[in-house]
Amino acid sequence: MSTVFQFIGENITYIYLILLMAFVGVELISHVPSVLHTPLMSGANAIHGVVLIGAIIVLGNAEATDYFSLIVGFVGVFVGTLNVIGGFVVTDRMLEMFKKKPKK
Amino acid sequence: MSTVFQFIGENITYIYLILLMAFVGVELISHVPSVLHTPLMSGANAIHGVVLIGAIIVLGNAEATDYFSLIVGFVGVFVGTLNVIGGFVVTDRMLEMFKKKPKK
Amino acid sequence: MNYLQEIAYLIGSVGFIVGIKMMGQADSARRGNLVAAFGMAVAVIATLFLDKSGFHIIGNLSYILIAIVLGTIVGTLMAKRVQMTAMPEMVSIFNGMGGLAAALISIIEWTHLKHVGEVVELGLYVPIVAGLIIGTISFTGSMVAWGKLNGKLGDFRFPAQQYINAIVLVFIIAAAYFTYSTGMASDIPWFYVTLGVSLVYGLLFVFPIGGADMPVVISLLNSFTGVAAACGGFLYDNNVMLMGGVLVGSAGTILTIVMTKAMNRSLTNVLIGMAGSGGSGGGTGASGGSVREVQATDVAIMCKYAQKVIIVPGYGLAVAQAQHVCHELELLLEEEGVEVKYAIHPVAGRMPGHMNVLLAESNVEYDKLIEMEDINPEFPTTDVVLVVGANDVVNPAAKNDSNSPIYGMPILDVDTAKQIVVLKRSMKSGYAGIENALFFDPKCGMLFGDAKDSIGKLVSEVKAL
Amino acid sequence: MNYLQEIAYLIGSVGFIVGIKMMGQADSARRGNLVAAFGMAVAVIATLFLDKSGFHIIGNLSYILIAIVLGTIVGTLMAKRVQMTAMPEMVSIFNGMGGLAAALISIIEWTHLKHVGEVVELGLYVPIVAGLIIGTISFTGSMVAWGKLNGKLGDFRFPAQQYINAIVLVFIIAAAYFTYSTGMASDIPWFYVTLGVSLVYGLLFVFPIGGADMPVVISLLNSFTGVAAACGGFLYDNNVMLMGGVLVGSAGTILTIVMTKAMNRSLTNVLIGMAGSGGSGGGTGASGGSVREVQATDVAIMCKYAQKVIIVPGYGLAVAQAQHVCHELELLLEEEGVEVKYAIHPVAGRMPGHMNVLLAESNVEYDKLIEMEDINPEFPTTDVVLVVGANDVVNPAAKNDSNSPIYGMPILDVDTAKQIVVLKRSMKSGYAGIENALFFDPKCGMLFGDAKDSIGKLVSEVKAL
Ligand SMILES: NC(=O)c1ccc[n+]([C@@H]2O[C@H](COP(=O)([O-])OP(=O)(O)OC[C@H]3O[C@@H](n4cnc5c(N)ncnc54)[C@H](OP(=O)(O)O)[C@@H]3O)[C@@H](O)[C@H]2O)c1
Ligand SMILES: NC(=O)c1ccc[n+]([C@@H]2O[C@H](COP(=O)([O-])OP(=O)(O)OC[C@H]3O[C@@H](n4cnc5c(N)ncnc54)[C@H](OP(=O)(O)O)[C@@H]3O)[C@@H](O)[C@H]2O)c1
Repeated sequence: MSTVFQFIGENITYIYLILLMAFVGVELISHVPSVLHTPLMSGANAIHGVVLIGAIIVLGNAEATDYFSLIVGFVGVFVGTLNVIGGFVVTDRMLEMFKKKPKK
Repeated sequence: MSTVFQFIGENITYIYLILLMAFVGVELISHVPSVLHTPLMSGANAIHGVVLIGAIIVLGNAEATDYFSLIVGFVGVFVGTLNVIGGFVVTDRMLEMFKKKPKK
Repeated sequence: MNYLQEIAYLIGSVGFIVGIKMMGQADSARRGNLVAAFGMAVAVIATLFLDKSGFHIIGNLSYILIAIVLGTIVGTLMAKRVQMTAMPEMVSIFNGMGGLAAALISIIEWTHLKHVGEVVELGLYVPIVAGLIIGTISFTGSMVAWGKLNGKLGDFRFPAQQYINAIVLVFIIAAAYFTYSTGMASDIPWFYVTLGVSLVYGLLFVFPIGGADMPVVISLLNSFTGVAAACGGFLYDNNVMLMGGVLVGSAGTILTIVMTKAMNRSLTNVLIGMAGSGGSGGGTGASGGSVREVQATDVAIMCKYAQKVIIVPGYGLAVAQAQHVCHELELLLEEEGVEVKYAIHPVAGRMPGHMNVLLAESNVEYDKLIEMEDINPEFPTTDVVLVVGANDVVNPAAKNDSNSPIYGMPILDVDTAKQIVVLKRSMKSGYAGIENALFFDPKCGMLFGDAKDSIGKLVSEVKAL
Repeated sequence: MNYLQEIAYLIGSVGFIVGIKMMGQADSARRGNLVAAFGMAVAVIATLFLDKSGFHIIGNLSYILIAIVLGTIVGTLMAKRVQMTAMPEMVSIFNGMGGLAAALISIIEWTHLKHVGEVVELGLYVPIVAGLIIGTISFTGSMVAWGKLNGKLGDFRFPAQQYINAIVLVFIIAAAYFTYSTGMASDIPWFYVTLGVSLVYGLLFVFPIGGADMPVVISLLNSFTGVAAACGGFLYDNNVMLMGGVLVGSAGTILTIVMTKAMNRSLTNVLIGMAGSGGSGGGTGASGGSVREVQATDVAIMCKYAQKVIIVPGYGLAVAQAQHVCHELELLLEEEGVEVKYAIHPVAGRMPGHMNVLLAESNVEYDKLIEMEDINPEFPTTDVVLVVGANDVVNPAAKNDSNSPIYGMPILDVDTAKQIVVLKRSMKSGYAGIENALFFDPKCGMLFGDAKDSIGKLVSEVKAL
């Protein structure tokens, strides 16, 4: 029990950040009209592409001779970019269709 | 400019916490039906009574001979408690009236 | 056993968030208040009996407990005794107390700094002085709001008030800056100058604002006090103060904006004191058409033989304290087989939810209070609408007349009903100070007199029939 | 010049929040997506050219840039080329890529740890292994979802699947624990066992779920990938990864729940694969009453001389790709002076917003797409309702029959209209696999045939009249 307390205490700021962010996420979504569910899903999908940054860090730190890390990292950055770019572009295309047409 | 950056950088966690909490506050309130505005105002009023904790800390740290701090701190704790207790009780009374009456 | 205090503060913070969230929905609101109170209790206990290194009883515990007990007794008594209609005043007082507490903390911390010497650390100074200024403004501002709400203080406007207020505000900031730059060395006690001018600013800030706008002002001062509490959180590196303060600061600000929006006003508009005349002053309306006066007997007959009656309560119902007799009428008509509902406009009365609070006090069932959007489609199938002391919220000018100050405000569409009866004392206008074309509608009859008297007559007439 | 990276990450995080918020409202949604993309760009650039101490170009920049450029080209092409109706598949692929990236990061970090020796620090190990497991499940799960959506993979159920899945999950956690407790010393490469079993679990998890429920599953896997990204944020103490990941994790979870609710299902219900038959399978309905078949000519006359026509699009419209000809019919009728609107049920079709996306593709004006709550009161004043390939969303059993699986789902009240015409190919049931009493309503005529053909006929008939 006390190790759990200690863990919580040591990471208290992380816990605040995570809790608050989770609240923000929940509140932001709860009132969204269902028409926008699919674009939102797609937009959120693009945002978790932020994992790309982790891949960049990994590839950036790989030794010049560490081929395993270089190759896997390269793939990581590539697929991460796919997620980010593809995600935002697809979302944009979906949302483009919701725009109001100018009245004739 | 760079001192501003430094200030932001040093307090980055605070800034995250404040920003996120501000978002939470805004999102929580934006969709509230207007009937509940007054009780909510009253409830929020009770919550900022958390300043009581500051008053307790001040009074708790006052030297036994430091009459100024003792007296002012005592008043601080007293009015802080007024805010907290009065706030919650008044809110409860308001909300009591919204409860659904059992059907006859 | 470390970190217990941090965990308690975390629980407190989450309690505040969850509490506010639950308070935003009618069915969980009351429990939400309890959740927030629970969070507060945990935080206070953790402050008394824990510190960063584990269990530790705080100094001067006996004094602290005495102050808390006294505060609890006085606070409970005040809160329990207050009349329903005086609730906003009560909130205003409690809000002022919170601001005062924040200011007192800053004062003590400042005097402690005196021992430190001439140079004050910026990271320490900013929260101290911000807490002082904001807390003080909230304190005196709330006191003025309280005075206005209970009628002790009138409106007080002076020429160029906005500019004077702006100058005073600049002066406060300058004094705060001098306090910092001169430290303790200066001959002038800049810190206390800052305090004094802030006290005055709180008065100047609220004085010009119309009494009827006080709910908005209280909500704004509420968020001020939240920010002051957050300053304390910075100062003591105390997460629960920080979180609670910021939450109230942001929630209060948004609430203020939402409230002004519901009244079709802007916040600046309220703050520079451009309110309506407040209360039932204003011009005596006598526009082109003619008005049809009706008698209680006729209205009683109309209601008794109607299928569906909708009551539109307004500020006049509150003034006349007619909620109980109104409920009596409702029960009586229901016994006769008439369907009776209340149409609740979001800003009817003088505070948000005013009508709900009032009618709930007289035991009207919650299900019978129908919000504007839901009741508007029902008016066409309604036989009689009784408009009891309401005026602006049924004024068709909001729809038809783009020059009207209330143009664009959503209203209750009573003019689609088959018959309308308006209960008020005269042809005087309401809060917005404008005429109401509804009263000249051929379908509309006026039953003049105090709302309580008029409804009382209706009750006896219906009984007599 | 310190702290620039932290500030950039802060901007990135705020961009994500504001972006998601704006995406929640129709009029700002597209700009919201750009705001989020801007936040991402700032964060990526800050990672490439800054570090905690200031300007600093990251190692292997050329490789990184090549990978990014390649990813950008491929991603853009895929996203631009995909058909509107295949969008959910696309989202599924991209989601899988994110999961894969998270898993790859964990794999590399683990191999780096090898040099450290036998004992792994818990604070390092937990995010690595959690990122591995969650990322992997999200990867293979998304691939299965993609296969199901484009019809390459069918449903695949096996006995006691829930229990087997639960056992596999327990095994993953055990393997992860062994990885930790035995460190690098064990003969069995537990880490890679964890990886392998997680890959399998992703398959098992999604295989049994009905194809029509894939949107829900993708949304859930989406939130998984968010959590995996957050693990990376922990690992590198990187705020923008943490914030972005947690945001998507929580927003995605709620979105999933909201989506299932709109379909009147529970999440567990979806996950254990109790979906309807998916597609237009199901029983052939032939309940008591008799069905009235109508011809295109009759319907064309009805429509042409109507004052108001409401079109109710459903899954069949999407299957038949009848959106363009439908828009043509709409324009034609409008020219004749008929008022035409579309009634959009929230879960018509097979993904949320399916009908909006489809009709917008064929340039129907956004103002003409009316949501359920707003259009329901309009049906009583409507002369003709054309139900095009919709079934469950107009099934009165949702209101009348408490034994029906869709009981309680809000539906479009088409039966209050004066005339109803249903365009579908047969009497077969829809997604929920149940009969529809509406078809036996005397006011309702059936126009059998593929929706595209039928509407095409209507267009030529109206023109010919
Ligand atoms: N709810 C809020 O939060 C809030 C806050 C601030 C301002 N406001 C504003 O207040 C207004 C509220 O509209 P409302 O329709 O409720 O009220 P109103 O427009 O202010 O009209 C109230 C009417 O009640 C009548 N009245 C006063 N005392 C009465 C008595 N004893 N018996 C019978 N009638 C009496 C007055 O006419 P007689 O003098 O002829 O009797 C007056 O015309 C709106 O303009 C709103 O924007 C609302
Ligand atoms: N929107 C979502 O997010 C989502 C996700 C998963 C599940 N669902 C579920 O999907 C259902 C949606 O309801 P719905 O009314 O849109 O669809 P539905 O109830 O599935 O009915 C679709 C109807 O379209 C007809 N159809 C199929 N192909 C056609 C064609 N080429 N031309 C003409 N008609 C054709 C079918 O009848 P015939 O075979 O006789 O032609 C079928 O009865 C709901 O039960 C909902 O819960 C929705």
